[in-house]
Amino acid sequence: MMMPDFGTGARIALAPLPPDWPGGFWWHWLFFTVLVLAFVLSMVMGVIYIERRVLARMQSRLGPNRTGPFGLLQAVADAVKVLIKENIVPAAADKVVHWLAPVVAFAPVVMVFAVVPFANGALLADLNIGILYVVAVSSIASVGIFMAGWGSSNKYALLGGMRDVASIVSYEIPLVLAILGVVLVAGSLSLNDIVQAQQNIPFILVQPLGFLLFFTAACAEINRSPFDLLEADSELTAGFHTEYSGMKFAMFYLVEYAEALAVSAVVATLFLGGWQGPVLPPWLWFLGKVFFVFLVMVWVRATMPRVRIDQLMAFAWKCLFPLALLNLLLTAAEVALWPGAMPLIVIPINFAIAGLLIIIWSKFFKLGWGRVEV
Amino acid sequence: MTIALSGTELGKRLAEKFPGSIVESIPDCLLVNPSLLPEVAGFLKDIPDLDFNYLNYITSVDYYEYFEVIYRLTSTKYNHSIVLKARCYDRENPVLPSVTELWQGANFQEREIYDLMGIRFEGHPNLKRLLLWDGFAGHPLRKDYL
Amino acid sequence: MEVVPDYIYPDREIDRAEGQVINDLKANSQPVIPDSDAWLDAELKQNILLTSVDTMIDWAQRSSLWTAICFPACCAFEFIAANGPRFDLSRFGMEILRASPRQADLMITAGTLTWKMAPNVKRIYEQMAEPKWVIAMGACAISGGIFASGYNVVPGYNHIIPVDVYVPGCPPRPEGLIYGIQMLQKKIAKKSLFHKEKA
Amino acid sequence: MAIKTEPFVLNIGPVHPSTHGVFRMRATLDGEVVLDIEPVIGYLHRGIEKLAEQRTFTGFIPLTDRLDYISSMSNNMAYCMAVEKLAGVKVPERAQYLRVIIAEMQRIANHLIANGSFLNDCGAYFTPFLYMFREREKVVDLFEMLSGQRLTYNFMRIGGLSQDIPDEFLPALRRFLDKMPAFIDEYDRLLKENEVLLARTRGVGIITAEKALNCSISGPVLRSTGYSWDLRKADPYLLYDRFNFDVPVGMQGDCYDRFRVRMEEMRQSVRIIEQALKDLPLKGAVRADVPQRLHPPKGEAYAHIESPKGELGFHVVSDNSIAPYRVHIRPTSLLNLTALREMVRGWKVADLIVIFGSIDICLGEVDR
Repeated sequence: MMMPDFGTGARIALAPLPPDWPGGFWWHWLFFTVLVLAFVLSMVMGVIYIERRVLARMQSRLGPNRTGPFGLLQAVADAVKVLIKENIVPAAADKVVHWLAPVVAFAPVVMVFAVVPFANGALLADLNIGILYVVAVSSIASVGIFMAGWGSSNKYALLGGMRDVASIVSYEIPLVLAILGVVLVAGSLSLNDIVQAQQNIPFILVQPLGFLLFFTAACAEINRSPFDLLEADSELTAGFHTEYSGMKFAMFYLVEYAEALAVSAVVATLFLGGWQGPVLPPWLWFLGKVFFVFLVMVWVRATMPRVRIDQLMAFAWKCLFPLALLNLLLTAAEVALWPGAMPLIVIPINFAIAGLLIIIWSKFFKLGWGRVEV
Repeated sequence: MTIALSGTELGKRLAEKFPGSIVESIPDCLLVNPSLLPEVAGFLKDIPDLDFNYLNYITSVDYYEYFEVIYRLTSTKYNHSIVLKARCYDRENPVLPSVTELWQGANFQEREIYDLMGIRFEGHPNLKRLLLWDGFAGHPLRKDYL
Repeated sequence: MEVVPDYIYPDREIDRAEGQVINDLKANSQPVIPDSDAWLDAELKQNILLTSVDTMIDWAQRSSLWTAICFPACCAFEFIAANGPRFDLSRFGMEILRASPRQADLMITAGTLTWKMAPNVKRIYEQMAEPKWVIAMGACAISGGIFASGYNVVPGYNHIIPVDVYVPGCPPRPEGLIYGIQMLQKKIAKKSLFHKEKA
Repeated sequence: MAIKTEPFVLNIGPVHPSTHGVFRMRATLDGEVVLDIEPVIGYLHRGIEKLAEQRTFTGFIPLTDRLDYISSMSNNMAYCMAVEKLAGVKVPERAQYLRVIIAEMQRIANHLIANGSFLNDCGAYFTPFLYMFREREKVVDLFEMLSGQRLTYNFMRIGGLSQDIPDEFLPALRRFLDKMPAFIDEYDRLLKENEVLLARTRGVGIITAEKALNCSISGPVLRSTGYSWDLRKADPYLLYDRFNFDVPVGMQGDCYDRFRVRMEEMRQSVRIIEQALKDLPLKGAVRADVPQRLHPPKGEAYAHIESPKGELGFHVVSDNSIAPYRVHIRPTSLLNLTALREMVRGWKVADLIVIFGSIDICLGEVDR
């Protein structure tokens, strides 16, 4: 495996094969594509099980434990049942859009995993613009969600779709700005390089504010609680997938958790050091970090009330966006000050500045009231 | 303790103010002439030493010969209450004036009485059936229903 | 007091149309919908391949009964109690309440059904995707209960929709509901995908 | 620059996760903004007032359970008090103490559900709801000890209670009371100062005291406006004038105040029960001698109590037969909904749900 070369950027989009991997180029592709797909699907079932068990424990109940040992087969049963359920297309729906929406939503989420490194170099495509690819591809899912909301010809679904578009347009900006901080420190857009740059210090220490911004914005992008407005079940019954049943609903259900998994993986890669770690094998470190991030999401979901749509927008533009800009400015200054390696002193400095900014913003910025005169 | 004002005393005062408004005044309640009900109720609400600002409830009873509509008013300032009653003798098309202008709390209750007892309230902003649906035959709380 | 303007849309036509729907349904649903469980007694003769597919599918369906939200009245609180920390339906994988009937498998009809509500319940039932089951929970859902003589009460959900399992009680205790759910699971286990139910 | 938009009608309910039953709103929306709503009710109208005329005075008590099924005991009690007033029955003192204890326990149980489902409407995914349900189960256990039922207790009788309390009841209640304040603190810690909750509920759905009084609103919704009107103080029934307790009031009548008022009322209820337990006579009848076939003299009576949701009253008319001539129920929940239309205009759809949830209605009582 070649060592990262910061900044020279002379590599082609598809990185050369590692020597120890089997087969020719295309065989390699086929094999690992199938592997990644299988991994994503089985992991999604795993995280659904984990979420239901953990959520239930947090709500002082037990969670699924009757289906299979410890309820491990619960997700399997759910999947089989949902897949053979009747598939209803409303008469008034836009048939093509209605059919296409789950596929459009599902495909990009799986594609994100192509560039996530599971161990050193163990990734489907070591793109030198990996993180840009993640940002670009993951946003396509919301096109599918909007298609679902529009194509169902249901008012609840339409409201859900509108909310999704509004949130994705707003939260993309702080998300990318937060990523840029990491990219500046690492000096590369490739995810594998970014992980390797965290050899000594995970970036969560160097970029505490960036981590918080990225995590919040990513939660909003994938519509995890407290930003789960587009399928807010106490307001919009089931939001954009109100009219979906059977297999197509299963795909949306899958998308929801696959997105959560993808964000967990990206957070683990960008901020927690990816596969880096002592003693244990790298892939285990990676999975452990992914699950840890996912558990934090579940924890947030179990406690937080939901924000309102105008508060969601205000939060993105008035709070996250300026903070992300300041974070980027600060990081750029630090990188310019200490080209090469940063001294450890930046860690306390960054933490102090992050805390200060958050305190300032919490004083000046309040989520508004939002009544309109009618 | 909420004091129940004596109907006889208040009736005297109201009869002076609005001649012919009080049909009968007994200690428990005031029987008001339906045509002057809004004036009497408005007086009770607005006059400072009575100040009946709270309408507890409105209900109606079917006595075969007449419908009796009962209004219980309370003043949360002086903590006293009074019961007004109005009767309509027309069984086919009973009509009473609405008090929704004075107390918005009467809105749903008058609709409910219209729905279940069939008494129309003149001046109600949105008089339609509340609990049953449009097209339901009859008014169930009348004694001759079923 | 400020005067609230009239409603923006012409609601009286909507009201009349809705009332007409209720009256029609009331006129048409006097007979009880028969229980379609006669096939349960029939001996199932399939080859081994089909029965193992059946076993798999029946297992999946009975292990993941997602409930549609249709809780008109009092029994709803016993259902929530059954979902709550003590009785904990989540053990059976039933903690997912689907607000959209399209994604639900099981309708637990908790509470009195009135004629005004009946078209909505029928519609929810029709919106649910096959296969679907109904548990009539409580005396009111079975026969109208103590309100059976009321002028606006449907004497039992089986006038409107077919019911699979009846759970008596007013309201049934959560244990009773869980027992009813287990009866339903047994019923699903007997079902065969390739055995057409004779109507 | 204003974009030209067209309002559309969204039908929320009658089957919707957060309409607490079968409430239905025809909402006219402009995008997310609520221009207007029209409450459509009657989906649970079982004709209880008509059924009362077919039953004896005692035989109507089970039906009152199904009115506000979250606080059945309060309904029982209000109806029995109205008939007692009509028939001139004097309730023994021990029964009155027990009624106070039971009514306050019922208040705790009701507010637990009200606040839990309110937080659920705010979008906290079931957690606070289930936490509060855990404690409600304990109240329900105590009631089960008394009446053998979990939801529809049918425990009160005209002239007292149906039977004396079992011996285990008082120690069990004691244990519950010892733990309850800590649990209320736990709920406070859970979400009281959560920034998202504050942003969602503070200043949302404000109603002024004048407006609330004009709309016949009562209970925690009225008190949240800062207006102290509690029938336990204003028109003391049973033995409430013997106990020390405060009436918690809100600041400005928004959703957050309603939430806080209910929380504080639970604390006050614990206080009342503790005082009542201290003074409870250990021996004595729990039921006055009331004939089986009661026929009260001709006349009418109205008795009201401060039920957990507000002023709950029964207007009973007797014609000296064994069945009531007419029973009217003053529906707290229905009257509290009167101002809903004004409260939600101009807010977003999400606020509509929150405001509606903060009023805490029970459809059994709205529709009867």
